[in-house]
Amino acid sequence: MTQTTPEAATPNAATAKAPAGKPKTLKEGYIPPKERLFAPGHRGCAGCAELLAARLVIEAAGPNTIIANNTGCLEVTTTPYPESSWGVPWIHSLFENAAAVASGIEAALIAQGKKEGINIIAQGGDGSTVDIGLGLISGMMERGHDILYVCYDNEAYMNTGVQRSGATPFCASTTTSPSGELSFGNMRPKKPMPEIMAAHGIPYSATASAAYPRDLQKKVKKALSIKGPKYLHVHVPCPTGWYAESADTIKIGRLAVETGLFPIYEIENGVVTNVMKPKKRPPVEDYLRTQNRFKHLFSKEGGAEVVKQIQAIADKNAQRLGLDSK
Amino acid sequence: MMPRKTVVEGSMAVAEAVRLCRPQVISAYPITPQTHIVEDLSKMVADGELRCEFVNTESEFAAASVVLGASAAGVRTYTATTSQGLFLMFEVLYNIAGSRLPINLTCANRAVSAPINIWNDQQDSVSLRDAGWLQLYCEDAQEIHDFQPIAFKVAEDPRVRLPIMTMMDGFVLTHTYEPVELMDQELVDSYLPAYKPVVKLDVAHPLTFGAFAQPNTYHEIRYMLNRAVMGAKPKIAAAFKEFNETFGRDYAPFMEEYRSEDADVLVLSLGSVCGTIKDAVDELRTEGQKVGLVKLRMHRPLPKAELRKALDRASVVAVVEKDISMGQEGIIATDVKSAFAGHDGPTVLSYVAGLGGRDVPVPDVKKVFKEAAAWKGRQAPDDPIWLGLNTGIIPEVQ
Amino acid sequence: MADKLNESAVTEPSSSPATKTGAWRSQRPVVDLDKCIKCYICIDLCPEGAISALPEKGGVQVDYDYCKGCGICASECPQKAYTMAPEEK
Amino acid sequence: MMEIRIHGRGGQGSVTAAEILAQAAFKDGKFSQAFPAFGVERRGAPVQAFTRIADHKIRNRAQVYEPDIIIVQDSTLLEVVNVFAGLKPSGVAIINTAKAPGELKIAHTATVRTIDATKVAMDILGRPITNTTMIGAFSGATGAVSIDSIVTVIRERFSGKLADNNERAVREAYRQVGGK
Repeated sequence: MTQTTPEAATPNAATAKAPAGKPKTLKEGYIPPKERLFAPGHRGCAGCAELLAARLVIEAAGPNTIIANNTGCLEVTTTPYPESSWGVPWIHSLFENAAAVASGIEAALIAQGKKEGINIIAQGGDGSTVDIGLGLISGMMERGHDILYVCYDNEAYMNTGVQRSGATPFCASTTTSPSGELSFGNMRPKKPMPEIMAAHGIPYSATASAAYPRDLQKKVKKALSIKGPKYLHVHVPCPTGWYAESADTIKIGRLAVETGLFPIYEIENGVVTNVMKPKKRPPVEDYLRTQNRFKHLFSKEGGAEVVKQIQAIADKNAQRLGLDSK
Repeated sequence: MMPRKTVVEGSMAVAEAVRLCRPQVISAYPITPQTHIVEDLSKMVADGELRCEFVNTESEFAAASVVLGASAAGVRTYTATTSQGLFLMFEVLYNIAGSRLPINLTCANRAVSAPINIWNDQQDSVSLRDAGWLQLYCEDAQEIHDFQPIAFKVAEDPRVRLPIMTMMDGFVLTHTYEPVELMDQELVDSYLPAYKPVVKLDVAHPLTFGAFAQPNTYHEIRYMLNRAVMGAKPKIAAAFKEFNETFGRDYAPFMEEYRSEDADVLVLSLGSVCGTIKDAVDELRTEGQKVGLVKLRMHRPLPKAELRKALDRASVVAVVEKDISMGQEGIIATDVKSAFAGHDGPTVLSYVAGLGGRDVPVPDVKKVFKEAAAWKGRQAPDDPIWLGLNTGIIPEVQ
Repeated sequence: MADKLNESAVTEPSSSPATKTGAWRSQRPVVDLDKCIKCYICIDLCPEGAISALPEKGGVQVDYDYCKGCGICASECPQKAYTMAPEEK
Repeated sequence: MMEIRIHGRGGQGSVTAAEILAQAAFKDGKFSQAFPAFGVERRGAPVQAFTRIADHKIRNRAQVYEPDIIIVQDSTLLEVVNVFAGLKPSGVAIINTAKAPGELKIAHTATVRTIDATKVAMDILGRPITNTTMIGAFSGATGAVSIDSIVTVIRERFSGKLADNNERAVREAYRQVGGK
C-alpha cells in the first residue's frame, strides 16, 4: 500500500503552473465564459460541491470528451433549455441510463473509427449510480467499455428534495428517513460502491472529494489514461440537503475525509493503493456537528450512542485502509 | 450466400434485411420470441458478414439506451424486442422519440403479463402508439424483410428524424419458414444511402442533447414531435413508392385493400392474421357474399383520410385486433371510429381476438363476417365483442 | 433564449452565461490582492468558475456576473484575502 | 393445399424435419410454410411441427387442425398422444416402427405406412436420430415432395460426412417404403 498526504487547500499545496498549449482551465488565464468546457450561469445552489466537482472533472478531461449524464441536480441545473453550461458534446437521456448511453456512444465511435483520442465519461449523482442505475453501470463495467463513470455522491436524492439513497450515511436524517420518536434517521450504512465496481475486475476504481480538487483532477487524468472501464466516486457535500452553510462545503468535505468517514483511495486492478492519510484523525463529532442532518444525534436521547457507532464506522475504515499508520 | 429466392425463417428474413441495411451499432437483449433475430445477427457479426458493433446488454432497458447513445453519436442503429422487453424499454422509447433519433426496432409481437404468456398478440406494440414512434405492421416474412430498408430510409430522412418500429407476429412469423425473395445488396445500397445525421455528439461541434425543457418550451417541442409524426406520412408514401420501383414490389403504403372495393361488410385488421382473413374472404366470396379486408399497415401516424376512403362504402366494419384498452375496447377500433367522427360512416364493431396466442382460424373469421352483417344500420355496442370466448370456464362475477 | 426552437431540441455549447446568476448574490467576496499569494485554490474551489487569474501580473479576479456569493473563497483562502461584504441595495 | 403434421419428442428434430420439407417443396416449384407448435416443451416431451404445401401463396396462419398426412417419429407416442386427431379419413400416417401396419391395430381409416427408421438411422448414422429418415419415407410413401429436392436441402444444411450419411439414410428410407 502506497500513501500520499492530503495536498488539499493548504497555502503551500500548489502554485499555478504555466499552461502548456491551449488554455483549458481558469487557472491558466482568463477564458471567456462562452468558451469554457463548463460555463457559468448554471442554476446550481450557491456553494454546490457537485457542480464544482463536475467542472473540475471536465476541465481535467479536456475538450476531446463526450459526456452522458443521468438525470439529477447536475443535469437540471446545467441544461435549462435552450441554455447549456457544457462546452463538450453532452447528452442526457434518463435518470438511470447514462452508463448504457455512453456504451452506445463508444460503440458508435468504434464503428466510425473515431474512438481514438476521445474520452467518454458517464456520470450521475449517487441516486442514479448506487440505486436506480446500478444494473446499467454493472453492465457497462462487465462489458469492458473504455468509459470513465463518475459518481457525484451528495448522499441523498437532492434533486427531488433530500430523500434517502443507498449512499445516505448511517443515521443521517433525510425527508424519507427522518429522525423521529422511533428513529435516528437512515438506519443503514452507505453502499460500498467503489468496492462493488472493483469487484467487476475493472482496472481502476477510486474515491475523491470536491474538497481535494487537485487530487480529483489527477485521478480523472489517470483514469482516462487507462483503457477499459473506470470508476470514480466523488464526495460532494450539499449545503442544501445537508442543512449546512454554503461557505462550509469544502470544510465539511475535508472533515469527511479526515475523520475517516469518506476515505480517499484507489483500487488498481483489485489492490488498494494511494490511500490519503490525514495528518491527524479528528473525532467524527467534529464532522457531524457541521450539518443539521445529524442535529438529532446531539439533541435526542441515545444520540451519543449513535455517534459512537458512527465513530466505529470511521475507525473500521481507518483500520481497513491504514489511515492511522504513518 | 443464400439464394435470393428461398425458404427462410421469418426471423432470418428480418435479420438478413437488417444486415443488408448496414447498421453500425446493434444492441439487444434476448427475449422469446425475438431471440432468433438477434441470434442470426450475432452470427452474421461473428462470421464477418455484418461489420457492426453488436452490444449484448444486461436488459432491454440498457439495449434501448445503448442504441440511443449510438444514434446520438451519429450512426445507423437497430434493436429488436417484444412484450415485457418492450415494456421495460418503455421509458427509453419515449425518450428516443422525443430526442428525434432514427432508431429502427423490430417488435416480435407477444402478449404481456400477467398472466405470463409467450405467444402472439399485439398488446405490446399497440400500447406504445402514443410515444412518437412510427409503426408499421407486417403480414408475412416478405413484408418484414422488405420493410427494413423502408424503415431506415423514412426514419433517417432529415425532414422526419423519428424512430420507427416494424411489427411481426411472434412465433407465427418469427418461427415460421416460408418463401421469401431476399433483396440484393446493390439495390439496397442504391435505395438506402449511408446515414447522414443532422446533429450528432461530436467534439468538433459540442452540442448539448437532452436539455431540461421548462413550461415555456416543452409544449412547443411536443407540438413539433407530433408535427413530425404527422408529417412523416407523405415521406412514408414516397419511401414505399421508391421501394416498389427499385425492387419490383407493389406495396400500398398505409393499408392494403383486399376485395374491398364493392364490399358491404369489411374486416379491418393488422398483422399475420390478415392472411387467414384473406382466405376467409375468398371462401365467402365464392358463396356470393360481398365481403373484404382492409389490412392496416401503418398505425402511426394514423392515416385517417385514407381509412375513411377505404371503409366509407361498407355498411359495417368489424375491427379484429389482438389487443384491448382495458375499460374501453380494441385500440384500433377506437382509432377507426375517430376517423369517422363527425362524418357519416359504417357501423364500426370492436372485436378482440387471438389474445395470448389463441388461434384465429378461417371458420372464426367467417363467423365474424356473418355476425357483423347483422349490425348493418345499427349503433355498435359500447362493449367490445370477444371472439371465441370460452364462457364455460369463466366464473360468475363475485 | 434563441428565437426559434430546433427540431432535435439540441442546445448550443456553453450558452448558460446568457443567464447572469450574479443576481442570486446577497453578499459579495472582495479580494485584497495585497494578501493574495497566488496559490489559486480559490479558482479551483469556486463552484461557478467565477474566479480567474489576472492575466500577466497574477492574482485573482471575481466575475460578479456569475458569483452567487457562497463564500467558499473567503472560507478557504489560506491568507484570508477575501472578505464577504453585503450587497448594496 | 396439403397439410402435414409431424409428431416427435423434443430433441428428435421434428421442427427441422418440417423445415426441410418446406424448403424441398419450394425447390419443387411449390409454395410452402413450416412452423412448430409454439410451446415451452423441453427435451423428451411430445412435440408437433407442421408443413403446408400448395400451388399458390400460403396465407393461412392458423394452426393445422385436419392434416392430410401425419408423420410419427416415435411409435411410443401412439400411447400418449392422439396422433390421429383430425387426420383426414383418406389421409396417410407414416409411423416409425419395426411393426407392420396391421400389427398396430389402428382404428382410423387412413392409409398407414410403417418404416423402421430407427434401424435405418442406427445403421447409417450410428445414432437414433430419425427426422431425415422419416422425410425420406414421407417422400417414398406420398411423392408429395421429391427425393431429389430433399437431398438438395440436406446437402445445403449439412456438410461432409454428415451430409453423405443423411443422404444415404433418406434414400434408404425412400427405397424401403417403395419410392421410385
